[in-house]
Amino acid sequence: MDKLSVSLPGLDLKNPVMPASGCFGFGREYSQFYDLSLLGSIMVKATTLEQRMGNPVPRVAETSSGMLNAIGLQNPGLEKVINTELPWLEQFDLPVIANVAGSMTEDYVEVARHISKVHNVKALELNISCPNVKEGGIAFGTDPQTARELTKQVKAVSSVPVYVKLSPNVANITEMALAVEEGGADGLTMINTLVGMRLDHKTGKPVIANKTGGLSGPAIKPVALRMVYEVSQVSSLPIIAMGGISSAWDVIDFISAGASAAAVGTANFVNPFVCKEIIDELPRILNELGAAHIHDLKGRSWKVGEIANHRA
Amino acid sequence: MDKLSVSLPGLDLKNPVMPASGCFGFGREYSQFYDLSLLGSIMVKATTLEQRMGNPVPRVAETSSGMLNAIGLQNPGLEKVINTELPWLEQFDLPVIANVAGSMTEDYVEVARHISKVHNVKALELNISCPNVKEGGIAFGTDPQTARELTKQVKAVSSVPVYVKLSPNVANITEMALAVEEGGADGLTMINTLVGMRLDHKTGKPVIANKTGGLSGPAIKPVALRMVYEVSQVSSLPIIAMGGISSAWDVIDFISAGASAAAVGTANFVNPFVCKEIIDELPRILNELGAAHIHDLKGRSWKVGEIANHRA
Amino acid sequence: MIKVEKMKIEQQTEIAKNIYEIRLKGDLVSEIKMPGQFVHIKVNSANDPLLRRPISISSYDKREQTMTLIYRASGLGTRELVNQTDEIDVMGPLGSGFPVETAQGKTAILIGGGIGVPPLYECSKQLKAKGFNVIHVLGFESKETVFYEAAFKELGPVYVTTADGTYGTKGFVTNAITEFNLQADVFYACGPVPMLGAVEQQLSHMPGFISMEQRMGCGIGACLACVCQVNGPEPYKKVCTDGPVFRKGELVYG
Amino acid sequence: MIKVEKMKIEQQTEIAKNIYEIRLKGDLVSEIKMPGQFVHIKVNSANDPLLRRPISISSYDKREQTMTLIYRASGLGTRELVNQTDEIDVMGPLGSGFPVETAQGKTAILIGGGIGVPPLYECSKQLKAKGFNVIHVLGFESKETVFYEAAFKELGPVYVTTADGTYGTKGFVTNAITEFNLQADVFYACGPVPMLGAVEQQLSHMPGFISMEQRMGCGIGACLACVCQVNGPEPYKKVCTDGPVFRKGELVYG
Ligand SMILES: Cc1cc2nc3c(=O)[nH]c(=O)nc-3n(C[C@H](O)[C@H](O)[C@H](O)COP(=O)(O)OP(=O)(O)OC[C@H]3O[C@@H](n4cnc5c(N)ncnc54)[C@H](O)[C@@H]3O)c2cc1C
Ligand SMILES: Cc1cc2nc3c(=O)[nH]c(=O)nc-3n(C[C@H](O)[C@H](O)[C@H](O)COP(=O)(O)OP(=O)(O)OC[C@H]3O[C@@H](n4cnc5c(N)ncnc54)[C@H](O)[C@@H]3O)c2cc1C
Ligand SMILES: Cc1cc2nc3c(=O)[nH]c(=O)nc-3n(C[C@H](O)[C@H](O)[C@H](O)COP(=O)(O)O)c2cc1C
Ligand SMILES: Cc1cc2nc3c(=O)[nH]c(=O)nc-3n(C[C@H](O)[C@H](O)[C@H](O)COP(=O)(O)O)c2cc1C
Ligand code: FES
Ligand code: FES
Repeated sequence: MDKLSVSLPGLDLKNPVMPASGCFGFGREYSQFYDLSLLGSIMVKATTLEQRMGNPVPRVAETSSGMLNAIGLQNPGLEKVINTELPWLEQFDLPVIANVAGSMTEDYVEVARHISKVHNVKALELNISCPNVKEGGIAFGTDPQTARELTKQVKAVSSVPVYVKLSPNVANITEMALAVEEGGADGLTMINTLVGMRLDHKTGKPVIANKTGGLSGPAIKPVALRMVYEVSQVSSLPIIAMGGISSAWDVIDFISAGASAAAVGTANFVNPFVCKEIIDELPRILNELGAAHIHDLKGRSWKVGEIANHRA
Repeated sequence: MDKLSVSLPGLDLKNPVMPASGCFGFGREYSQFYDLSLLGSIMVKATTLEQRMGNPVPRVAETSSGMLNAIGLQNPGLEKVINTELPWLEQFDLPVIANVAGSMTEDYVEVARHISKVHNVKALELNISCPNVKEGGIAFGTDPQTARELTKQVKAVSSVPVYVKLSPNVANITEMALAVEEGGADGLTMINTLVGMRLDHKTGKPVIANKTGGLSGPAIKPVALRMVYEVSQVSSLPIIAMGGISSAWDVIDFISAGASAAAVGTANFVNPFVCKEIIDELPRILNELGAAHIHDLKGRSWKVGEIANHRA
Repeated sequence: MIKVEKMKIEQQTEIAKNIYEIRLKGDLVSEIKMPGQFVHIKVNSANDPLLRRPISISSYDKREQTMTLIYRASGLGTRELVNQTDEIDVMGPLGSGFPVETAQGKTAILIGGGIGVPPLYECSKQLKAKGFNVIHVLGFESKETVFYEAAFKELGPVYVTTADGTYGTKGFVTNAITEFNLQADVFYACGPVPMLGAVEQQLSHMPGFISMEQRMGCGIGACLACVCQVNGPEPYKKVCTDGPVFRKGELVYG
Repeated sequence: MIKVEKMKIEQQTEIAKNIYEIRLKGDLVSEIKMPGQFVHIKVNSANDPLLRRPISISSYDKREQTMTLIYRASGLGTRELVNQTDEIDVMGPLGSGFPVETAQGKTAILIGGGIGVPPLYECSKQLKAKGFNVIHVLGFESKETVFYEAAFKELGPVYVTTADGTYGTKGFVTNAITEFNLQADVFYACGPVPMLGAVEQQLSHMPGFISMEQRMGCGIGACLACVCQVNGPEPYKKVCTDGPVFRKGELVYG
C-alpha cells in the first residue's frame, strides 16, 4: 500500500484518490457501497455560511461525454455541516477536505475560520471558481488580484492548510496559480467546471433553469490535463487534480502531468464504486510501468530524462 | 430553398452551412463527395504570408467525444493560395471566406490586403485564435486591446468584410467580442479550439509532438453554445458559429443561441457528407418547428416571447 | 440494499410505437421493496451517453428474480438501450415507491400518463391482491403509443384517453375522470408534471400518491440534481431518495 | 472513387491473441485499385470514439465483392470494432498502395512487422500471380500473436521472427534477413517505423516500397494530420493520399 501513500500539506493520505466536491455529498450515500476509510480523502460538498437553497430545476443536463450542472451550492449551511455532517464522518479513518464557498470575502473568511477548527477537517478547498453562483463567485476565480487577496484573508484565519480551487474559465491559468501562491495558498485543486450550456430542441431554451451550467466529465479531461501540465511547471504548490477522471489510467495521466493527487467527480454518478476500483487498480499499473511509487511518475510528462525515484 | 438563405456582410448565402477552416482544406478533397456549390460558403485553410511547414507529427490525438490537433497552420503561402487554390474554387458557385493567419500584425495585414482582392473571396476570417502558433497567435486572441488594434489595421486594408475568429480560451468572451466590434469587425466567427492535451499511457509524454493541441468536436459544443449565447446578446455583429456541430439539430441549436450561420469542422472527418446532409435536413426541421425561415429561430434561446418572423 | 449489477436481458420487445418492454434477471430483484421504485441504467459502457437513465420498475417477480421495465426510446440513451441484447448495467432498486402495504379503503384509482403508466402496473397488481377494486385511467398521445391496456383490464376497469382522440376518450386523464365520474378512496398517479398537478386538484377530496420525475445525476441522493419543491420547513426534497413517490399535497407545482 | 458505405460483416474471428480477421462485403470493393490501400472505419455510431480508424486491406475478392482486414484490438476503437456483428461504416479505398503492376524482377521479399503484415498478403498473392518468387519475413512480438504463417507459406517461403524468441528466429525481421542471407530483386515492407528504417538501410542495394503509418484525421488529404517528412522540394507528404506506400529513399526517418 505504501506505493500509493502521499504526503501533502495537512494531508497524510493512504492513497492519492478522493471524491471531488459536490459529487459525493458528505459521504453518506456512497458509504452504502464501500468503506469510506479506503479513500485517500474526501472533498465534501461546498459549505456556505448560511443554508442555501440552490438553483431551480432542471439542474443537470447531459452533453457528449460530459454533463452540465447548476446545483447552485445547495447546502445546509456552516452550523449544520459542523454539527451533523462532519461528526458523522468521524467514524471513518478519513481526512476531510472542506470545500468553502461564499458570495463575499467575509463569508469565505467566516466559514474558513470555523470549519478549519473541526477535528477531522485537515485542509480547506477554497471554491473561488464555482460558475453557478451569481453574486461574485466567478469574479474571484478569474481575477488574479481578487483571488490572491481572498487567499490571504482566508489563510489568516484558517487552522489548517488552504488549497485554492482554480477555474478553467481563464485565458492564463498559470497567472491565477501564481497569484494564489503569492497569497499564501498551501496547494491547488484544479479544475472546476467549464461554463457551458445545452438547449432544448423544441423550445430552443436552455435545458438548465440557471441557463448555463458547469461542464464536467471526460469531455473536459484534455483541458484539465493541459492546465495541470502548465501550472505544475511554474508553481511549487502541490496540485490535487480533477476533470474527467474515471479510471486508474486517468489518475496516472494527471500524476504524469504534474499533480500530486487526484479527485473523481462526475464518474461517481456513473459508477458508485469508481474511487474504490481506481485505488484497487493503481498498484497493478505501477507494476506495469515499473514504478516503485506513484510519485515516481509525477511530472514525467514534462520532466527530462528517466523516471525519477521520488525518495532519491 | 429560401427558408435557408442568409444575408451577412459580404456574404449572400444559399444556406447558413459551411465547412470550418482547416477541416476542409481548399475544398479539393471533399469535392470528390459532392458538388461544393451546395454549400453556403467555404472557410478555407488558414493562409499565411509565406509557406508554412506546420508542426512535427503526431499532429492529432483523439479524446472523449473530441480530438486534439496541432497542425500548426501548414499551408502553401499567400502566393500559391491566390494563384492555385482560390482559382480552382471558381468553378463552384461558392463565396469563399479566407482564413487569414500570421505571427505579427504586418503578416495579417499583408495577407488580408492581397487575398481580399481575389474575385471569389467575399469575406475574411481573421484567425487571431489559433492555439498552435507560438509566436504570438494566442496573444492576439486573448487580449482585447491587441485584438481590437489588429482588427482595425486589417479593416483598413481589406477589400471585403472582416470577420474575427474568437478564441474560447478566455475568461470573458463578450469583452473580446466587443473589442473587435470596436475595432471595426463586420462579423464574428466562434469558437476556435480549446487548448488541451493527451498523454501517452506508457511514456507519460504528450501524444502530440507540439505537446498541447486544440480541442474540437462534440465535447466542446456546450462551451461554444454558451459563448454564442452570451456574445449574441451584447454584440450587434452577426456570428458564424462552430464547435462540435455534426447534425442539423446542432445547427438549429447555434442559431437558437443567436448565431446567423454555422460551420462544421471535425465532423467532416467522421462523415465527409456531413455538410450536405445537414443542408438537406434543415428544411424538414424548420417544418417540424413551424418556422418559415431559419432566422425565425435566431436567438430564441434568450429572446422573450414567441418566435419572431425575421422579415417582420 | 442498492446493487450495481450486470443484469441479463431475457427479452426485449417493442410493444407500441417506440415503447419497449424489457425483462431483466438478476439478484437486484431481491432487493425491491415496493412498486414505484426505479432503477438507474447505464445503457452501454461508452462515455457518450455518459449518465445513467432512471426507469421505473413496471413489475417484478421475486421468485424468478426478474423485473420488467417499459420505456420510450426517445433520446440518445434510450435509443441505445434498444440495441442491447445481452446484459445491461443496472443500479437499484432506488427511491421509495407507492406505499401499498399501508393502503386504506376499498377502491383505488390509478392514473398514468404516457411513460408514467409502467410503475402503476405492479402497484395495481399489489392493490388488487390486497383486495382493492382497481380502476385505471391511462393517458397517451395517440392510438399507436397505447400499451398495456389488456394487462390492466385483467385487474380492473381501464379508461384510455388519447390527446389526439385517435383512441378512447379524446383529451387528458382528467377528462376521463370527469366524463365517467370515477370515484375512489385513494389515488395513485404517475406522469408528466402538468398532469400530476391537474390530478391533485381534481382529486383533492381523497388521499393520494404521486410519482415525480426529475433529471438526475447520481440517483442516490448525493448530487442534489433532482430536487423538487415541497411544502414544509425543508424547501426541497430529492426525487431519487425522498421520492419518486410523494404524498398528495407535499409537492409545490411551479 | 472513394465510397462511404455500410458494409456487411460476413465474418469476424480472433486468429491470434487480440488479432482479428474481419470479412466485409460491399460495393466499395469494386473500387480497390491495388494491394496496400486502406480503409477508414467508424467503429460505431457514437461520438466516443469519435474518429475513424485506418486499417489496411489485407486481401480482396472483386468477384465476391468482399475484402478481408486484419487488425489488433488494442485501444478504444479497435476494441469496439470487435463487438460489431452486423454492418460497419467504411470509407475507402484510400491511398495509393504497392505498385505490383509495374514490378520488375524475379524475386520479391515481403517484410512485415506485427499489424504491418496484413497488406503484404494481397501484395504477395498478386506478385505470385505475376510470376514472382515471393519470400516472406514476418516479425511478431511473441508466439501467441503470430498469424497468417500458413497462408503466406502457400505462396512462398516464410521466415517468422519473434521479439521474445518464443517462436521462429529470436529478434527482428532484419535478424532473419541476415541469418538466412535472403536475396531478392525488390522488397515490400510494412510495419513499425523503426523497422522500416532498419529495413531500408539493410536492403539499400535493391529497390523497394514502404508502407508508412501516421495518426489520421480525415484520411483523404484535407486535414494535414498525417504528414511524413520526405526528401525533395516539398518538405512533407501525406500518408493518407500520397502514401501509405512510398518508394525506398523517399522518406526521412526522424
Ligand atoms: C424516477 C423516474 C422514473 C422514470 N421511469 C420511466 C419509465 O418507466 N419509462 C420511461 O420511458 N421513462 C421513465 N422516466 C423518464 C426517463 O428517465 C427519461 O425518458 C430518459 O432518461 C430519457 O433519456 P434519453 O436517453 O431518451 O434522452 P436524452 O435526451 O438523451 O437525455 C438526456 C439527459 O436528460 C435526462 N432526461 C431526459 N428526459 C428526462 C425525463 N423525462 N426525466 C428525467 N430525466 C430525463 C436523461 O436521463 C439524460 O440524463 C423516468 C424518470 C424518472 C426520474
Ligand atoms: C495506413 C494505415 C494502415 C493501417 N493498417 C492497419 C492494419 O491493417 N491492422 C491494424 O491492426 N492496424 C493498422 N493500422 C494501425 C491502426 O490504425 C491503429 O492501430 C488504430 O487506429 C488504433 O486504434 P485504437 O482504437 O486501437 O487505439 P486508440 O488508442 O483508441 O486510438 C486513438 C487514436 O490514435 C490513432 N492511432 C493509435 N495508434 C495508431 C497507429 N499505430 N497508427 C495510426 N493511428 C493510430 C487512432 O486512429 C485514433 O485516432 C494502420 C494505420 C495506418 C495509418
Ligand atoms: C453535480 C456537481 C456538483 C458540484 N459541486 C461542487 C461544489 O460544491 N464545489 C466545488 O468546488 N466543485 C463542485 N463541482 C465540481 C467538481 O468538484 C469537479 O471540480 C468537476 O466536476 C470536474 O471533475 P469531474 O469531471 O471529475 O466531475 C461539482 C460538480 C458536479 C458535477
Ligand atoms: C485539424 C484542424 C485544423 C484546423 N485548422 C484551422 C485553421 O487553419 N484556421 C482556423 O481558424 N481554425 C482551424 N481549426 C479550427 C476549426 O475551424 C474550428 O474552429 C474548430 O475545430 C471547432 O469546430 P469543430 O468542433 O466543428 O471542429 C482547425 C480545426 C481542426 C480540427
Ligand atoms: S439524482 Fe443525485 S441527488 Fe437525486
Ligand atoms: S489524415 Fe487528413 S490529411 Fe491525411
